[in-house]
Amino acid sequence: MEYTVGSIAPIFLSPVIAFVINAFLGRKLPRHGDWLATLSIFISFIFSARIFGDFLFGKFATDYYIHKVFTWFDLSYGTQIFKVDMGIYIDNMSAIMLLMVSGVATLIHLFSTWYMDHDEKHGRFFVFLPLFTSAMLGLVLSDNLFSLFIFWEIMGFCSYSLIGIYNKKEKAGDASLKAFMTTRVGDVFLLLGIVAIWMVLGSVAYVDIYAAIAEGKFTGLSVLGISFATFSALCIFLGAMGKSAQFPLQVWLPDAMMGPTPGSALIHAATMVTAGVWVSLRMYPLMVLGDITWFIAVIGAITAFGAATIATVQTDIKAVLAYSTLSQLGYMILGVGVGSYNAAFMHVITHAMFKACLFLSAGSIIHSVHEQEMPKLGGLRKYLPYTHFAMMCCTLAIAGIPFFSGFVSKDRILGDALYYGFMAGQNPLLAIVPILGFAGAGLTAFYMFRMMFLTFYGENKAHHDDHGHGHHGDHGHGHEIHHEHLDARQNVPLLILSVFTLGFWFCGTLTGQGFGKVFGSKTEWFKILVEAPKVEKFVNSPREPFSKVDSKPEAHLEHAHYHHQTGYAGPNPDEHKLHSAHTIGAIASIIIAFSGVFLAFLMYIKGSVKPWASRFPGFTKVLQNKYYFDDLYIEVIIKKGLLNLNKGLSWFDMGVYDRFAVDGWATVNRWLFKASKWFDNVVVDAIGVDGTGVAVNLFNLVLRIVQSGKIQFYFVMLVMVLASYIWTLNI
Amino acid sequence: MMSLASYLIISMVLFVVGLMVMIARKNIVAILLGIELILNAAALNFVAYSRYVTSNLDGHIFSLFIIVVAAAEAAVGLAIVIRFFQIKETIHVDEATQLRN
Amino acid sequence: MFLQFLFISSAILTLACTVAVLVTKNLMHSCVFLLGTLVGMAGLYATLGADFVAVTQIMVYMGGVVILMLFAVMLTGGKDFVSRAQNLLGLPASMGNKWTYSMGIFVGVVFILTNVKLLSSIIKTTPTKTIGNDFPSTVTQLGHLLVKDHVLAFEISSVLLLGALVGAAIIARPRKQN
Amino acid sequence: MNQTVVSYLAQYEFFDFLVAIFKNNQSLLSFLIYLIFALLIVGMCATIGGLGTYAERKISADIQARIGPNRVGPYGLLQFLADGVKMIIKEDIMPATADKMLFYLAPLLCLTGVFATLAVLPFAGGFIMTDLNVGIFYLVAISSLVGVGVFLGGYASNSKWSMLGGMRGASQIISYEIPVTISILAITLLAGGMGFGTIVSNQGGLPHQWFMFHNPFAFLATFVYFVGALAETNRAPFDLPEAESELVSGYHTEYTGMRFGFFALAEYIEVFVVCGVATALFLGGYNIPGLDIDILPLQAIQFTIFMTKTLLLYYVVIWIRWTFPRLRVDQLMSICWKYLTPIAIFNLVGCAIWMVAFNGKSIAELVFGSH
Repeated sequence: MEYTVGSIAPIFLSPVIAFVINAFLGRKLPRHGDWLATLSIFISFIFSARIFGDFLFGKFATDYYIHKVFTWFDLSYGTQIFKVDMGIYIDNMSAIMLLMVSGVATLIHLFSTWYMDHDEKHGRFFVFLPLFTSAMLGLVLSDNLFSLFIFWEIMGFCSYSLIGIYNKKEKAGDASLKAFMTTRVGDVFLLLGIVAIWMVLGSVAYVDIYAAIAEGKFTGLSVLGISFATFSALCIFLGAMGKSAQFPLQVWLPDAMMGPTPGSALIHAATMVTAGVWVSLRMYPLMVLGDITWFIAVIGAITAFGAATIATVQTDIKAVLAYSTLSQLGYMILGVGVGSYNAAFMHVITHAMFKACLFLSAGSIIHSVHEQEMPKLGGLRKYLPYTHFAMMCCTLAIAGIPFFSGFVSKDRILGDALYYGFMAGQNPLLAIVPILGFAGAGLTAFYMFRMMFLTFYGENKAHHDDHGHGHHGDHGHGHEIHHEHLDARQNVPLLILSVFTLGFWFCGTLTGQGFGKVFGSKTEWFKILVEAPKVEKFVNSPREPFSKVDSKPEAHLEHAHYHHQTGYAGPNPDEHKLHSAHTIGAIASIIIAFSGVFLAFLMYIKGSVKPWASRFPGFTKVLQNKYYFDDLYIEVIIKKGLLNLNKGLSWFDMGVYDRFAVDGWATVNRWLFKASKWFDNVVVDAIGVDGTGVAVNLFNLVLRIVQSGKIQFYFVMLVMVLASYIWTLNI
Repeated sequence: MMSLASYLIISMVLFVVGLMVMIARKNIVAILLGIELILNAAALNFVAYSRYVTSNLDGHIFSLFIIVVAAAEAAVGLAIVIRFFQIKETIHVDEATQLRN
Repeated sequence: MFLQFLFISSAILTLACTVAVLVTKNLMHSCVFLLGTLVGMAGLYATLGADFVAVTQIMVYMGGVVILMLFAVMLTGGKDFVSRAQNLLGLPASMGNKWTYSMGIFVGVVFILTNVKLLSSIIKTTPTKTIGNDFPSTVTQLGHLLVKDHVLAFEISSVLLLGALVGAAIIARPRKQN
Repeated sequence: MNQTVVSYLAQYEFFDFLVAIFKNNQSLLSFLIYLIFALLIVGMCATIGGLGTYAERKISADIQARIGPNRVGPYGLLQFLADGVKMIIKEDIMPATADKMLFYLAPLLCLTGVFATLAVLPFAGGFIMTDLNVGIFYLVAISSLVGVGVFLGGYASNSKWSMLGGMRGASQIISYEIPVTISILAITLLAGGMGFGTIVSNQGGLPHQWFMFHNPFAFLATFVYFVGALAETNRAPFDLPEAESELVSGYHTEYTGMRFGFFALAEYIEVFVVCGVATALFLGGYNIPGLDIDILPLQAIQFTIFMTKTLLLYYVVIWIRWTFPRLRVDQLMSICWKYLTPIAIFNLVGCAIWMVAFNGKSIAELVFGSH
């Protein structure tokens, strides 16, 4: 099978087409065209599945990649080369990511058709949803940072629109603005990094960057006193921090839950936030070269732990999920930082699955009960059995319980972190990374099960409350919680997603430790397919236009590469140490996870331990105020810093620029005006204008006779002129 | 008797009469009649030259196109006349002094 | 002999009708005389061996242009047209007066003098072929010329005709009275 | 230049005798032959036109279960002569406000237009006044003189009914000329020429060799032509210009005596001509089934075949007149412009494509193989 435009473009284009149709014709279509959006994403999914199948089942060698380009614009003139290519770059990682994004997005679309039914923003929602998905798919397909940036910004816009879709609510508008502005901070740095790389290389394609790293083109350059590689890597990572909501720029993500829940699911799980991790993974060789991995690891660890602590006190079910997303993103970034490339990417995938499922489940609850404050919920297990099942699977996964996917990926990250912090001979201060990581893992188990227990167990407070308060009647059917039935649009997507919370889909063994193989020889497909880019192979790699058949051999590595491996099989000489680190990490994380679950059980089911909110009121208040980050940004940075700066600038503008430049120029002009007025009156008007008028009048006297408007007169003149001309000829 | 000159003279008479019709009449339809005469005079010249001077049929082609153009001109011209009459209730050519309705 | 008979009769028809177009005061009669002129022209074309042009002349003018002219005369005759049927004479100014006729005659004389000056030299200098009485059919050759050498003009004239058709229909269509 | 009756006769030996009699003055001889021939055809067609009125009355009587004219001559066959005599001796009334010149001219124009078409009508091989190489084109062109005649007749009478009838007639005739001409063009494509000799000789005597059955498009064109021709001759159901119930008698309301007779004669002869053209174009013309030679004695058979087909069509025309109700004006125009013209254009394009695609073979040749 050849990969042509026709076999790759539909992945990106079919949602775009759905977007265009829905944007212009959505009102006229039945159900505002939501079926069209869903269908378009499903088409993307089918095409992605084909690519994934080719990569997974040994059609290609494991280091095969498809890179095709076309000239976007060519401004070359003579020897000045200025040619910008666009193209696609698909390797194993892209194939997996495409499948995940399109698959999860399909299910989210399907769920949205139920969730947004009869909603006033139904049509608008299904305009932006396919655009959002297509932007993410395009981002994954991009072969260079520039087109990545374009899709990155489209996603920013879409998230803005989706978060603020209920534009009548002031909070929604604020949240959308916050998300947009906060990510903008990161985007500026990302653009700076891209431009820096362009300045040096004249190209921002991944393969060119890899080749440049391999050839050492970045060495010896420096910007602002720091090495060029560090500078560009830092800039790109700051962009990723903005998009993936890492530590200082995390404030937008919890507010992003103001949008409809399926939109949040898309933002938190499959698309937007993973884009930051994606670009970090793609640029991993640059990060290594720039030697900022320790910074990445620290940022990730802080985010992972800090977000987890805040999540423990949240009462809104979606807020808990939002902070858990932050925390898990922290783990991904941490994984990138500690060199656990494979596991970090695996965590992207597994997290996308269970977080999408969690958000959809939350949506199912909210839509059924019309309540999202956890203290007012409870005992929903009887009413929403399918949602409960799905949500429980996902909670087990995110909490890191063995046999579930979250355990596999998180445990590998933590194992690598343990090795990185204690055994790799790094700076001893970096031991904080594994410590914060493990602490966060425990907190994750705790707050997730807290959410589960408060929502599904205990007695049903919402039910009783509604009998007491009549004012909830405006919900229409808000009084009675209907028993959930199996519905293709409501809970089947959840159940499908919950199937993939099992660990063996990703590691081939039950726990990820090599015991209990499930898939035979292809057990560790993920580990085999995904590895950090080997930059050396990209040197002098040919550019292939879309029209050409790939010249690279498709399967030049033997298929027997899929052999059984235990533990980490990287080229690390300290394999023994690493192995032991992983063993310790696995045991530790199992213990920590179960203890977290147990603590939650004691607090919220048995009630034998009082919730710590009452015991540490001060700390709880800090947590409830999200470590005062919002206040810091608004009170300190914006009000004290930026506002004063703006005031100063305004003073300069009014006092200096306006007074001297503008008003002074006006005075000069006034003098000029007097002079020119005299000139105008005397020279132009009297001589020029009136003189012209007199001249025209004179000519008019003559022309009026000739130009009579009587057509027969013209005939006569015509013949006369012709005759006189002919009579003057000498023939 | 049948020679190029006789055809040219007939064509000249047609042309002159057409010209005189155009000049003497104040009725737009009559002026269009004059134009038809003039066009026919030209077409006759082409065909006569085609027979007596050149040996190819390009003159025929040209007169065919003249006929085509005359037909189109008559159709559009008369449509304008009728429209003009609807507005002005007259087809006196000197009344047609405005470029807009 | 037959040919000359045809030529003389056609020429007389043409010239007589042409002059009648000029001198008659009735526009309707003018149109009918124009018809006579055009039929005579067709005869002249026939004497020149231009059979296709002759028939086209009859087809286009008799079947189309003259009837259009007659329609136009009828439609613009005035509201009370029927009661003063031939009093297009009643509109003497529009059919010309002494002043315009004298102007026309003056111009005509000037033009004829000019033309005679031209023709006298042209007829002397133009080399004419000696031609027999054979009249090969021109239809096939004209067809080939139209679709080979002159195909562009042919296509453009078809566009012109379409434009004239649409344009005439749009210009003359009745407007809503308001 | 063209095949004419003279050039046809010149291939026989007795022509030399005639030339000898006229002392080698060939022109005079030709002129005489033309004159005799023209008188023959005109006389014949005038008789046919006259008999047409008789046939019309007889057939209508038959359709309406009456007897019809039966007093003058056997079966009332000489009725038309009696009518003609009546018309000639009637007073020739001229309305006081009529435009005299045009009033005289109009019936003559009609008659001229119709009789001029007879010059190219192929009665039999060689028995055709002149086989112009633009024959059918000439016929279509010259017959539009009838439209002018109708229009001028309506105008010159200076009467409301006449005026309306004349305008209706003229607009109808020039409108229906378009589908008719385009249908004829389709047949011209099949025949490869516009002369009637070419057209007829490209068909055969048997029905599968007729152009009507040459291809489906030509089959459609036959009907388009026939409907359009009915309208062009102002026959029912398209007889709006002379609709009795609306316009008294249309453009010839004010005409009496022989001038009315001219109009009537022109109409009947035109119907005959139109049927003859349909025969020549679509129904194989004068071809004898199985034979394709035109030596002298056989032309009697050819003539018979041609007249049989034509008069059968004539019968159909009369039949239609007494069967169908009249159309409204808007229906008439919408039939022409919205149905017949597009169909005719479709036929033309279809025929052109057929000629290219099947190399000019007819359906019968394609089905039964080339013979």
